[in-house]
Parts: sequence; structure tokens; C-alpha cells
Amino acid sequence: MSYYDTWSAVLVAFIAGGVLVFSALFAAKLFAPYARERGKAVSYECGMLPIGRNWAQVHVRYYLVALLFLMFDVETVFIFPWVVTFTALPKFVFYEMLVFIGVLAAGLTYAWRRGVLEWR
Amino acid sequence: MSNAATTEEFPGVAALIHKHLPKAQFVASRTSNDVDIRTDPAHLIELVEGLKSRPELAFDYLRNVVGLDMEAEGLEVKYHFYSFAHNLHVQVSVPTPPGNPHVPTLTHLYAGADWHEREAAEMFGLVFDGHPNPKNLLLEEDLRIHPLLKAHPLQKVEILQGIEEPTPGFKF
Amino acid sequence: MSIWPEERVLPLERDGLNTVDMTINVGPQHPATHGVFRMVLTVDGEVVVDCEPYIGYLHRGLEKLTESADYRQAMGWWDRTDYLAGMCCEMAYCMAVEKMAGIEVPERAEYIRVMMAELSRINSHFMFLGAFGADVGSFGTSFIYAWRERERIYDFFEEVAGDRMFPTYFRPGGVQMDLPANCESRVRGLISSIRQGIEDFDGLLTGNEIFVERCQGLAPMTTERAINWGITGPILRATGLPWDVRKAEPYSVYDRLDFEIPTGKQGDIFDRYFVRLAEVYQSTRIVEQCLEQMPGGLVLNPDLPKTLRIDKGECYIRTEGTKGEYGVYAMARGGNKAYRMKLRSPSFSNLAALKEMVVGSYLADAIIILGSLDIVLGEVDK
Amino acid sequence: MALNDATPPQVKPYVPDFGSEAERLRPVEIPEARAAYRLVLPGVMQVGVDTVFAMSRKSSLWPMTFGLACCAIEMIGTFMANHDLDRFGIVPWPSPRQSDVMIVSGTVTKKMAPAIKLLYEQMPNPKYVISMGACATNGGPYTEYDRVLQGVDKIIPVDVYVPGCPPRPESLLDGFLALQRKIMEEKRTVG
Repeated sequence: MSYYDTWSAVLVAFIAGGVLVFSALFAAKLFAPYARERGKAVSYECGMLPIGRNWAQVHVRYYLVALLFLMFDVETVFIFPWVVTFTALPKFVFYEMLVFIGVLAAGLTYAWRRGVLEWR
Repeated sequence: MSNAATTEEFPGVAALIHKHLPKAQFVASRTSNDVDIRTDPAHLIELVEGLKSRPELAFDYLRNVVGLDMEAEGLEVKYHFYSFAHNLHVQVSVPTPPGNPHVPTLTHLYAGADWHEREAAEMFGLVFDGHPNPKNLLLEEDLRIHPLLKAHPLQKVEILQGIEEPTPGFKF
Repeated sequence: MSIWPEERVLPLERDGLNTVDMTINVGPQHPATHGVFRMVLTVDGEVVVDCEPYIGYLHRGLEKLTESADYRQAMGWWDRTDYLAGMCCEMAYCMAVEKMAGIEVPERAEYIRVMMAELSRINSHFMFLGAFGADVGSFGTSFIYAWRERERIYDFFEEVAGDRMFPTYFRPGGVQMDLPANCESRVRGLISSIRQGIEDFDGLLTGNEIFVERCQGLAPMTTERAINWGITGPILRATGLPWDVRKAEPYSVYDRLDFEIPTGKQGDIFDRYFVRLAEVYQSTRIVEQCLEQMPGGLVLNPDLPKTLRIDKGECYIRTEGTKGEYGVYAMARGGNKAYRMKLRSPSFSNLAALKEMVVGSYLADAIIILGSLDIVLGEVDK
Repeated sequence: MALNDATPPQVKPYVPDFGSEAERLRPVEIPEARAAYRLVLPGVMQVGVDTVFAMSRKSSLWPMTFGLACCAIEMIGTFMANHDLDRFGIVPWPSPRQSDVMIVSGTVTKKMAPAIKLLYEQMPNPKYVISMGACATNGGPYTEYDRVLQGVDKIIPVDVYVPGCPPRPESLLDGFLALQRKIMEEKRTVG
């Protein structure tokens, strides 16, 4: 039973993560000299009083660009392991991934032609 | 402003201006380094439009707007114009009677006059009729004081901050 | 048979979704405003729709205080107006007092004044190059390059007149004391290091693809519009008009010195930057000529009265400050205090045109446009 | 368009009103800053914790770049290569939210006073103020003009006064060293 078969390593990592995060938060609460000043909660606007509303509807194109970014970010997550190992794998794996990239490229050209990427 | 338009002595630029704007009423004189023409608020707009539009004069650059508090003779505004085409410089002084410091605005002729006039207005209490946005520029919005008037006092310097009374025999 | 649908994502104009314009306050405490300047930008998405500049956060009453002090005492306030180039302001103030009082300035003092004013101009332009590089994107690097030269120039000022930024080295009637003995070699070394500094900045910014891409063609200004706004200095010269007070209305000994006036083509941000960079080189040429032509003799007018009293006088002195036409209107009505001294500050007029330049550009470009004006709040708010 | 009008209920946060001049120039109230470990840890162990925190605070003072006037140019000069402040762990930081020191470098006018107070309040504790130059200390050459505040300590508490107009970079450096000594001395009282 080699060490890596058991799941204890995962447990240790999990606990260490938890301890680290909560001790950091707790230490801040414990050691930081906090003073409840009245102006501290005011939102920082270069020294001036906040003007206008902070809740503003923004044009939809920013949402679409964010969507595109997310999509291609996830795509790179999938491509990365493939790129590293596809030389050792059989031939059809290479063409399979090309199909995947092709589908996403089609999506990109559609968005491009629809004018989502034009920033003006 | 006695319209003694017949004063012959027009030094330097004033002669050129008189030749091209015969109807403009002004009295020319000379300061340390350039020519000064005095007119009154009523004739200012007509004179300045003439200065700017006449191709021979072409005073297209409003250099400076100076507010002045002449105490007894009321407030005064001095404009400095410069012509890029002919490299000419002239100073136009506009004295206002002590009672009403009203001067017509030049913002429709020179875009640069906007801030200069707002500053002169808030510093001296001058009123530029027709100014698009006569708010305070350098002082706070709700402040109605005119600091550059001769009557406005300076602030007393607090020499000993925090120490109530100086040691006896210690005099500043 | 087009498979693409006809309508596209509508770019900017209202399209049913009433998007609200957000107001962003680029306020007094902001790294990009070079001091305490505040502008409230109304932004639709990323495009600036409206800009409302607010100044006056550094209004320290220069003109009121000048009326309460002797002619020689008031110089302390005047070189703190354009605090990047102290001696250019001192020169303008001293010339105003001399013109009113009719004081003669010896030849050697004139040359020393021109040399020190040009070195202050170089000093101020390097601060612009440093700050502008930071605005465009190289946060620390351009500042480090700029301060390498500025510290050397400050060291030279300290050797000559005792203080780094505000040496109050000029007097109405000449200069306080003569140059040190080794001044010739010191200035030559300074000039060569400044020229090396220009090459460094040339390589750092002018050759930089991102810098050129961002600044080229941004907010072009036509000459007529600039003249109408009263804009002077490098911004006016960037629009293509070779107008410089040192050439148009020469004062002091500028008519004996030969130097070109660099101009730009369309008055956009890159031209403004490049005109200032070229001006630094021209200033080094002026300093060299001053060194060669400098005669011997006195540096201060010997028969100056104990307390300077001017009974009647009025003048408007205009000099070529670092940001544009730095004018001093002075009036005296007796006594040893000036009756009225008004500063015609170049940054004040240049800044008035900010709204026209900024509306329509992106938010990030609005910061660069403000940086290209090279404003100094000490002279804007007086 | 009912869909678009559904803005979330606006919770009214506290916003100081700077209406009148007196309100603008009122000094900042400084509430007592309490740290929890003072209550939890017994007296003896607090000394160790205090020393560790004081030494770490003094060696990473992040100043908020707050250039008002001419002193700001000398302050930048102090940050740059010739009089390097980075070797003391002093990193210029534009926003008050992550800074420990506020360097008031330049003339404090009455129009700027409310902004300075708000920025001071928005800085997290423990915070220090260096009043750089004669203008911030007592109005400097501009004291007599009535729109100038005679010293920044009229509105916020100041820890170190740096003399000079403008102070040389070396004297600002000395100001920082004095602040570091002050942090070490006051380590028992800060939390």
C-alpha cells in the first residue's frame, strides 16, 4: 500500500488549508487595533463625498465580452493537459481535440461578426 | 469718459486701432512697456469685436484679464490682447463706477475668458453680465467673500499655538 | 443567402436599455492629477460624456500676500507658483519690478539669469517626462530616469545659490552673487548628462510601441481653437504654430541667442510630448551659448536704494515659462509695497480647455490628456 | 420598463455633511482603538506581541502619496533613487485603504481640509501623520492669508513635524526615522 494510494494526504492538505485561512482571519480580528471611526465606512472617492449612485446599469457589450473571456478561459483549461501529453497518446486524440478547437473557433467568428468585440 | 475723440496723440498701436476703428471711443496712453486704451463698459463689446474682426488688427488672443480695486474710483478690469498675425499687443482698461461693477462678458468672443472672468468676479466682486456659469472658481461654492479687495483683512498669525500664555517677559 | 443575421449589437446610441451614466470623481488625492486638482467625469460605459473640472484646492492667496510685503520679500511667494521651475518665475517677477522701477541690470547678470532659467525649464520638462511616463503606464521607471537628471540639476543649483528648489537667487537689479569658479566645467558636465538623459527618454518612451499607439492622434487640437482658448506654450506649438515669447517678443538677452522652436503637426498628445522633449535639447544649446558669450563684470546693480520705493508704474511682463506664457502684470502707486501684482498663469488657461479635449475619449485617455497639459497647481490656483 | 426600475433598496450609509464652514474645519474625533489580545493575553505575554508588531509596523510603513504643493516634489525626490525610501520598507501607496502613514506635504487650504479629514478617517488603524514642510506645520509663508489653514494639526493629530520649505529629502528621511523611533516607544499603548 504505497503512500499515494491512501487518501490521508488529501485530508492533511484540506486541514492545513482550513487552518491557514481561519488563523489568518482570526489573527487579524485578534491583533488588529480597530477603531470605529465614523468616516471609515464612507466609500473612498479620492477624498470627496461619494456622488451619484454606485449601482449603475452598464451597456450589455461588457457582459458579452466577459462571457467570451470565460468561454475561452475554460477552453485553455481543457487544451492545456492535451498539449502536454498528446504526443504520447494515439493519433485520433489529436484530431479529436482539433474538433473541439474548431467548434470554439466557429463560436468566436460568430461573435466577431456580430460586432461584440467592437469596443466603441 | 469724455469722448474727446480728437486727442491727436495716439501712441503706437493706438494709432493703428484708431485708423481702422474710427468710431470706437477710447483714450490712449502709454504704460511702462505697452499701449493702454481706456474705454467704458458700454463701448467695450463694440471695441473688442472690432479688434478681433478687423483683418489688419486681428487681436485673436485674449492674454489676460486683470481685476483691480482702485478704492476711491471703484473697480477696474484690464484686458491684454495680442495679435498673432501682426505681433501687436494692446491693453484695454475698463474702469467701472464705484456703485455698479458691471462689465459685459467676452466669453462669446474668446473661450479662454470664461475662467479668467470667473476668477476676477469672485476675487473683486465684479459682475460679468451674460457669463454662462458665474459660480466661484477658486473659493468654495457657498462663500461670498472677495479676498483681493483692499478692505479685506489678512489673517492674524497664531504665533504660540497650544501654549496659553507665554513665559512672563517674553514678547514677540 | 446570408447566414448571418442582419442586426448587430448596437454600439453606442440608446438601444432600449436605459443605461445610466456613472459619475467618477478623479478627485484631489489622485496619482494622475499631479497635485490637488479634481475633475468629475460622467462616464457612459468607458466613454467620457462630460467633465467638470474643480480647482482652488491650493488657492494660497499669492496676489493678496504680494500686496502686503516689500518688493524684495514677495519673491518668496512668486517662485513657489511654478514650483517645478522656480527660477523662471523669479526672472519674470524681477523683470516686472525692474521695468516699473527703471533699474538697469548688468550684462553678466542677464546671461546668468537666462542660463539658470533654461536649466529650470529643463528641470520642469524632465518632471513632465517622468510624470507623463507614469500616466501612460510605466509607473516607476520614467520617474527614476527623470530624477537622475533632476538631482544633478538640483545639485548645481545648490552649489550656485544654496537651495535646491527655490534658491531665490535673482534680485531686482541682477543676481545675488557670482557663479562659483568651476562653474564652466560643472555646466558642461551637466549638459552632457542631460543630453544622455534625453536619449534615454527617447529610447524609453518615443521608441515604445504601446506609448506611440496610445498617444498618436488622441485629442488633436487645431491652432485656431487653441488660440481662442488662450492656450500657449508646448501645447500651442504642438498644433504647428512656431510661437514662443522668447522669439516673438524677446526679453533679456534672448535676441542674441539662436535656438529653434520645435513644433508638432496635429497637436495631439504625442506631439505635445515630443515638442517638450525637443525643447529640452534646445535649452541645452541655449545654456551652452550663455556660457560662451558670458562677459565679466558686476552681477548686481551697485546703486540700488536701501528700500525700493516705486511711486508710479504699471507694466505687463510676459516671459516664456515652462508651461506657456508666464505673465506678470504689476502696478505700483507709491510706497515700498506693490499695489497690485497679477500672475497670468499658463496652466490656468491650458486647463480651461480640458473639458473640450476630454469629452468623447475613453476614461484611460482622459488621464493621459490631463497629463499632457503638464499643469502645476501652484500656478493654477495662485 | 418596470424591469429596469427595480433598483435595489438604497441603504443610506453614513456620509459626513460638509455643509457649513465650522463643520468642515472641526477636528477629527479619535475613538479609542482597542485590540482584542489586550483582553485575552495576560500582561506578561503582551510585551512580546507588542514588540513583534511594533518592529514589523515600523519596518513596513506605507505612506499614502498625498502631494499638495511644492513639498510633494521633494517627497517624490525622497522616494526616487538618490534618497531611496524603499530600503526602509517605505512603499508609496496611492490609496488610503492600505496605507499607514499620511504625509501632508504642502499648504493645507480650508477648501482642502474636509478632504484631508475624510482621507485620514478612511485609513485603517494604526495610522500616523507626518506634517511635511512649514506649510503643513503652521501655514508656512502663507499663514496670513485667511483661506489657508494654519497647520494641519488643527484638523488631524500629527505625529512628526518635518521642518523646511521645502524640507530637503534628507530631513524627510529623518522624519521617517523619528516616526520609527516613536512607534517603538509607543508600542505598549497602540493596541
